[in-house]
Amino acid sequence: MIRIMHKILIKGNHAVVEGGIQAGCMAYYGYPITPQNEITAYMAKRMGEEGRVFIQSESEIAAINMVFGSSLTGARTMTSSSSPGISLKQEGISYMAGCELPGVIVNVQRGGPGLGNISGAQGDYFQSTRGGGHGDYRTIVLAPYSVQEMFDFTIKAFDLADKYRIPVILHTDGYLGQMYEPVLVKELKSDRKTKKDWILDGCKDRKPRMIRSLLMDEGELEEHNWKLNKLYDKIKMKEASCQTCFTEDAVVAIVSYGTSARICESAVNILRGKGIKACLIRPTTLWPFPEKTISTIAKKVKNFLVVEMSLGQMVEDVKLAVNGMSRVHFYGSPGGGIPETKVVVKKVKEIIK
Amino acid sequence: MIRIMHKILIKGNHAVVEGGIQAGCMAYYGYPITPQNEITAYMAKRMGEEGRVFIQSESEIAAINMVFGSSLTGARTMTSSSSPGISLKQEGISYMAGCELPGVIVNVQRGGPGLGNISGAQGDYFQSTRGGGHGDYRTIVLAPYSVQEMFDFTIKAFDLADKYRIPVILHTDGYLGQMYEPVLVKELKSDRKTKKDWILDGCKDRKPRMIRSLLMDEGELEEHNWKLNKLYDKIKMKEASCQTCFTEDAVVAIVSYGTSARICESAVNILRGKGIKACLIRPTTLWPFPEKTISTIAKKVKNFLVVEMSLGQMVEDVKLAVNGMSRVHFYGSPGGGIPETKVVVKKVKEIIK
Amino acid sequence: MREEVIIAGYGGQGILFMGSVLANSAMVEGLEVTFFPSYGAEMRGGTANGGVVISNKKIGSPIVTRPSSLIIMNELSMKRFYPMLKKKGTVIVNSSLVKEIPKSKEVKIIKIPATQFAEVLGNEKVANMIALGAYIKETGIFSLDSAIKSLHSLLIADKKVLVDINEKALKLGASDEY
Amino acid sequence: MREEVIIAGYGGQGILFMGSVLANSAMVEGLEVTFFPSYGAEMRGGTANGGVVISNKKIGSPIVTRPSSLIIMNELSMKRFYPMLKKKGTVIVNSSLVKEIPKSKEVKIIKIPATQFAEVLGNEKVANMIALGAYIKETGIFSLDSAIKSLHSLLIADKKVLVDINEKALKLGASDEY
Amino acid sequence: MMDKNKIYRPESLTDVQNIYCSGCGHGIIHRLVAEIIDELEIREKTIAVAPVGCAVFAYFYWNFDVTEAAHGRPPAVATGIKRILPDRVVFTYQGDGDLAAIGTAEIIHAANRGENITVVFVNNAVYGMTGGQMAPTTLIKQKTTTSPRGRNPRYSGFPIKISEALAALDGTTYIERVSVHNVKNVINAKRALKKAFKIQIEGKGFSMVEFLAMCPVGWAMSSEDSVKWIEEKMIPEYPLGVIKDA
Amino acid sequence: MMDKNKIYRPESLTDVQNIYCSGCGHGIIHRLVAEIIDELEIREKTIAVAPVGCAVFAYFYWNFDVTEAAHGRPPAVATGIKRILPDRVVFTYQGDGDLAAIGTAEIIHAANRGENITVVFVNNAVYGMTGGQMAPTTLIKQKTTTSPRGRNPRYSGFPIKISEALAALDGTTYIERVSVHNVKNVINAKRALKKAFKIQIEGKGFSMVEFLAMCPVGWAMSSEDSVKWIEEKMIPEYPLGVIKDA
Amino acid sequence: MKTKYKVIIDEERCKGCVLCVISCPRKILKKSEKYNSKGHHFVEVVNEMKCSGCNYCYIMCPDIAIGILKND
Amino acid sequence: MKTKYKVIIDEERCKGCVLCVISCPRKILKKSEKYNSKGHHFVEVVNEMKCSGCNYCYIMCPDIAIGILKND
Ligand SMILES: Cc1ncc(C[n+]2csc(CCOP(=O)(O)OP(=O)(O)O)c2C)c(N)n1
Ligand SMILES: Cc1ncc(C[n+]2csc(CCOP(=O)(O)OP(=O)(O)O)c2C)c(N)n1
Ligand code: SF4
Ligand code: SF4
Ligand code: SF4
Ligand code: SF4
Ligand code: SF4
Ligand code: SF4
Ligand SMILES: [Mg+2]
Ligand SMILES: [Mg+2]
Repeated sequence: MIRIMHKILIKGNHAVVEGGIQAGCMAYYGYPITPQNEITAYMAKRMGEEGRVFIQSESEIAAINMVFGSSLTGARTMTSSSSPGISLKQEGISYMAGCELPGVIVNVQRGGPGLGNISGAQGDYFQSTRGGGHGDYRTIVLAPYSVQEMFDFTIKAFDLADKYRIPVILHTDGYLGQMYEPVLVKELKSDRKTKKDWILDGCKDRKPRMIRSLLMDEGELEEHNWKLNKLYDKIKMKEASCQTCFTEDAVVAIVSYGTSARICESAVNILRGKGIKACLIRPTTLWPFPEKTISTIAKKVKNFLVVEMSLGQMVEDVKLAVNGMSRVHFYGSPGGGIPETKVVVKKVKEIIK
Repeated sequence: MIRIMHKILIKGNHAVVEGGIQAGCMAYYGYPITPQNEITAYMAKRMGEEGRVFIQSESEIAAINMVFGSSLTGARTMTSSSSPGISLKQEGISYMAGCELPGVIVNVQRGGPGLGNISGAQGDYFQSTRGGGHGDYRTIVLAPYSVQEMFDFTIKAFDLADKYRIPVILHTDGYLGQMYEPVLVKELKSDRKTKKDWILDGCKDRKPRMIRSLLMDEGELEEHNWKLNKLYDKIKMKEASCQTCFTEDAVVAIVSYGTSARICESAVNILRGKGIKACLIRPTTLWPFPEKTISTIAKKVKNFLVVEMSLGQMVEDVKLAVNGMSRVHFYGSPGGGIPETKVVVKKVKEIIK
Repeated sequence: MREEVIIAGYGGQGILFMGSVLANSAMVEGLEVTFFPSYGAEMRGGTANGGVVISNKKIGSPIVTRPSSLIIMNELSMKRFYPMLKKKGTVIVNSSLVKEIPKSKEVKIIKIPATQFAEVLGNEKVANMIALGAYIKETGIFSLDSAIKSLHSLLIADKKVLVDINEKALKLGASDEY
Repeated sequence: MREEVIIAGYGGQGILFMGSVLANSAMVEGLEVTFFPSYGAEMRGGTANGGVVISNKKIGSPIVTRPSSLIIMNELSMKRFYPMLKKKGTVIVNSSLVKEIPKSKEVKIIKIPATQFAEVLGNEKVANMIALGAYIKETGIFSLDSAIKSLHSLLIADKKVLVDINEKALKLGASDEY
Repeated sequence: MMDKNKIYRPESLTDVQNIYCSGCGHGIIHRLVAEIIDELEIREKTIAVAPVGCAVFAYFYWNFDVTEAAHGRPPAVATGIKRILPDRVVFTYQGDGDLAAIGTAEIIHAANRGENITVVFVNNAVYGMTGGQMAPTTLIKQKTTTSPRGRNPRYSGFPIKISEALAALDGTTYIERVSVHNVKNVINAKRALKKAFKIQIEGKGFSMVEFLAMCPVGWAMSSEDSVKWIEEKMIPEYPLGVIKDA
Repeated sequence: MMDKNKIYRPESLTDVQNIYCSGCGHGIIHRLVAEIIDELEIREKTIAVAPVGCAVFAYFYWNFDVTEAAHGRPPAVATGIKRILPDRVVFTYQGDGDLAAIGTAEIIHAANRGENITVVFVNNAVYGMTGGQMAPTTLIKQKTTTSPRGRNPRYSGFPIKISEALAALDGTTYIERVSVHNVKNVINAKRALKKAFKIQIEGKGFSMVEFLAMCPVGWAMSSEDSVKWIEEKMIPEYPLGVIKDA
Repeated sequence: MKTKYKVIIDEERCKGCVLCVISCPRKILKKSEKYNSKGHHFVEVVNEMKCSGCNYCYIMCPDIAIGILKND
Repeated sequence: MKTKYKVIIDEERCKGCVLCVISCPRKILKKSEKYNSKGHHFVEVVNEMKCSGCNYCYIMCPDIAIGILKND
């Protein structure tokens, strides 16, 4: 499977591209926007080198609909953008979900709302996990917290997308996109082509197919919704994942993901150094949310601190998982600010006082 | 204030238009989509008669940005669409929220995801209440359940939008939009013009102003986010509202809004007829969500049944409000189906068994 | 008291107008009423229908799934909606166009050659009001007067000229003259 | 062990390249490292800077707010970043361009006329490597060898021709020849 | 002319009856597409992109692979398909609302990129599916539900000539405007569309045929009057013929 | 020529120094706009719509009311303003990415509606703000970060002539292409833009001036070379002059 | 006597749009008084003898509800 | 001797783009060896005497960093 491995220092945005290349991404469509421009630019170079498809589309809307087109031929396909551009893709994502089309959408989040700023942020959690588009649908949402995971999770995103025929969002941010870190790049031998018996490629030797989301017959759409719901339940069962540390004896659990989880990791180490029994729960899938893990921990740990680079979004999922068993506190830094390690430490101390 | 009142039989979509006219809506921008076409068509007629602005825009995106433009001059402005079209407006709504621009956005929901169907549905609850657009922002979300409320809440939407400088979503659906019911139309005397000292209309006799959402200075956006958060907290305090009946002695609380609340109202009456102590909680604002009312009731009522025309979205808000104090059950009919009274009755019976 | 009617026919037979008059008349009499017409692509197929709920209590769902009455203007609609009818329900049927009329002791079937009558009145299009007249007579749910009032308030501007013939049609349908 | 460096100067002074070499060298030595450069509109103003964190433990935040070292290539950057420096920190300063150099007993200030030296080497642009050389010598956080290795792996394709002069500059900065 | 005692249906059409209104131009154009695909023997390598508009159900009628794009986005979807499968025949079928309003950017940029696809553009001067609203191609003074007093250019702009605008782009190879309001024009329309498909098959780039088509229901007219209206009102505004043949 | 011992600044400019790169065309065009607004004495009734692009900060530099539209949407925002305040002077300021890529539909339809606004269109053949990506107006073979081997029309299409396309629409009144790469052209550019504003003031409809402008950083060139590049490469592709004067 | 061409009409598919009627050069088609199950007055042939087999009716029909068969 | 025109240069605002330099018909402007606080080599006047007051430098300057004053 793995051909070569080598360690290089690259930007998170570049790691996403390399991950895509290794995963067998055959087409990339994107429109420039800071802080993810390196993805588009580096894709232009790499896809050209690999003889695959690259288009700088006229807009984010065109990009997601090109993804729709390539995906329905069975090709692994990706688009990337940052917050405002992701908002524009919502209709398209809803269509892909409705048509059960796989595809990878990378959101290198920046500060919002509106034009906001170009710093890293986590204000699009609701949009990613609840579906910013219309209708009852879900997308798998992966949350890397290092450049290595930017690479690894991109590959995972393609695999999950194909496995479940679902759009997958790589939910990251400007800090992770812009940061350089050492990455172990695995060159994968397999071209990771999944057999797909639903694609459109001309009806030679088979009946014509259609791919559509308009279901006007009596009860047809409702049935489709329930079918999707079953798929979503399956994914919830199988794919929810998170990383935990120090949970065994903890009295406070910090829940955080992505960039903010790095700060919390440092904070937990400091707290442990001071003899304070804190633990970290870091969801790596935001949808499905690792609610079981959290609710299990909530049976013992009576205080939770959720740390996000937002006004508080994931905190709702934590509360839903905790379901009143423990108290849930919040520390947020919206607008592109990064939480401070010492504030996290202070908050934990306050909580256990 | 009120000039004349008369009762007429009109469609929900027409009631929205009349509400807008009475509220002093000076500009309407929209793009056709079923099941809200009567709004656009009737607006073309009514705004023309009143000498106000009507444009059938080239797209939903253009429409929301035209709303942005008129709103920043201080004019009361509206757009309407249905689910896929509302997805396309998400970027624009985020910009309006970021710039603190008032405006009314009507979503006459249909089945989704994707093109879905043109029946009424409630699958856009997350999108409306969590912000389908990027960044930390909120919009007020009103949920009428009759044609009369389509009229009344449209007026209320304009008033709230101006009061808080916030976009307000009238969250309705194809059933309410297409249905005819008697409506008491109040012709309002006041032109409901709010004094606005922040608008752009040329810098005569004052300093030039700017309206923008790009806040690049160190900490500037974060500060703006906290300022917005304060506004949101104030709205949460003051504007959360819901209608309840039979709560005093209830053993089961049904929570439902809009069209599905009508079914639940019937169901509660049937249940009471059978001596079963059910009550109805009908949020009329979905954001802010009437969580206090619900959590108060949850102290006494140990079973909740949430009924939605979706796979379950508001149910999360109910769970957050109930916070583990009671059990929360769900009955949903996604994809344009309408819940059945008898099923609601049956579910309640099962629950209390 | 609760009455649920489905009215159905081709596009072009004035089904929606019939629904409006029906619902308006109920409103005029101070009853609660909802009228939910079919719309959009469903109409592209050439059919039109709608459900009217009339009650003296607040009305929940506007969707009629078990109608107490039907007003059926063409063959296809008979096939589609007859099976939904409640026991002891009433069907007003445009016998000019509907040939296959089921026989049943459980429901009351009123045949009226509405299209033919309308042609006699000089305008095929008022078959709808003739059928509505018959419905009013049959169910007595509201007075003919209220229906006529509704006609007057719904036919405005350039449609005023149509009031007379529609009124005649309503009265004809409600009369004993057939 | 944890080192946090801010490197800063004009756009065009090769600040980002300096950061890459620095971070790469740490990686080569098996240390944990992050490098977070400024980007986007911030650079439109003509400044460039970045923060490098080097540690033998996992690194949390890549954002440097209390640097242990500074490499300052121009006047403005001195004003902006000097106040952030930790007590007992180190500043490598390009004394060719930075005139106002604060005096303090609490920090160690290494002046090196990097731009002038670079001009002597024949290319103003390698001032960055001279400063980096000085930094390596001063902190000894990794070997000059690792930096040279990094140079070789980062300057590829059409940039290969630049390896020599950059290497010279690094060595010059790290030498005792000034 | 057919040999069985049945009306001849092209192989590229299913047996499903279309739901278009009586006298609608879409039915004719669907058949022309099918006939051409049969004649070019490309049915098994064709992928069509249906629009959102009255023709959204095209996949029920065509007997080859068909997908459905979001409103206005068929050119982007077709681009995504064609880039991956350059040897397949890919075409979009779009109404005037779809192509010339919400989808303006997508058609212009697919054309400007010279995507090697074919566009079947049905201009019926109105939004048919949503019930007869003004389209960008609606004629001056034409009454629609959203231009109740007739389109007034002062507030609503002018009938847009998108084919001419696309012809101005370097990326386009072949653009022609035809009509389906009478036999002569239907025959000519077929010739034009066949040429457009051939251009794609030969790898020559972006081709588009604009069809003026009847929408009796959207225009609130009889079929007879619709045919006349095309002849007397639409053609003078939208002259027929080759607009570009590069 | 000024009378104080200070360099003359138009009243319509604030004292804030712009952050544009050395030799950037935006600075010149900003000043021209300000001079014209001063001369026409409309500062107190002007409302500008800034784009997303390098000129996003225009509101810091202009001394009148300015808002900021989402990327590509200034024409829609300007429409919303002008329809409510028809007696104010409303203009958009847009880059080529903003106007000719993501905002294609908005500019075409504002133009087609004949909105009585003025558009200041800055064509620098590149996305400046985001770091030098290919724009729809990028020249063939021009290297950018997203066309690393030079724009290849086969995959990326052709330099788009959006002014010509807009001129083809009945709704447009006046469209001219100018340049700011030397004195003669700057003087001419000012004349053109002043005319465009006058057309709006006289209520004559949609006016637009396309400025060819230097982006030394996006082009990775010195100022001197940028000026030459406009003369030698851009103008042959984008001929200067009045494109429409109806 | 056998007609030269047989005009086949699919009465259930015909929507009575009369595009064939107005296109027939021999004027031998007309809208029927009868209607089909969908309420459309379908077309009928008035004088099949006169049919020239020109196929114009087929060419104009949006519903493939009319076709010509050569009798031989 | 007093020059006829005074060339005012705002050294802090000047970005050294030399658009004025290449536009000056008298060739009396040049880029300085010095740079300002932002690192730009601003322009300086070589021979103010020769200035014709044509204002070309001002017209080309994107930063209003150069201007001409008539000495009288
Ligand atoms: C985003 C979005 N906006 C609007 C609609 C509603 N809609 C469906 S079809 C249509 C227009 C159809 O007009 P046209 O493209 O001219 O096709 P026609 O029906 O006339 O053939 C519209 C606006 C939609 N489905 N999605
Ligand atoms: C929806 C959205 N997409 C993308 C961006 C990122 N973006 C900012 S400016 C810009 C392009 C600027 O290019 P241009 O319009 O040519 O202006 P210039 O900077 O060259 O003057 C882009 C793509 C954004 N802010 N919003
Ligand atoms: S509405 Fe018009 S375009 Fe649509 S099916 Fe009917 S006639 Fe055809
Ligand atoms: S990037 Fe180009 S357009 Fe932007 S400020 Fe710099 S030179 Fe000007
Ligand atoms: S084949 Fe020709 S002559 Fe015969 S019925 Fe058809 S159109 Fe008329
Ligand atoms: S053209 Fe076809 S559908 Fe129309 S009337 Fe003739 S046979 Fe019937
Ligand atoms: S005014 Fe003319 S001559 Fe004098 S410095 Fe400026 S450009 Fe040169
Ligand atoms: S044009 Fe202006 S900024 Fe450029 S060098 Fe001359 S004075 Fe300086
Ligand atoms: Mg159309
Ligand atoms: Mg540009």
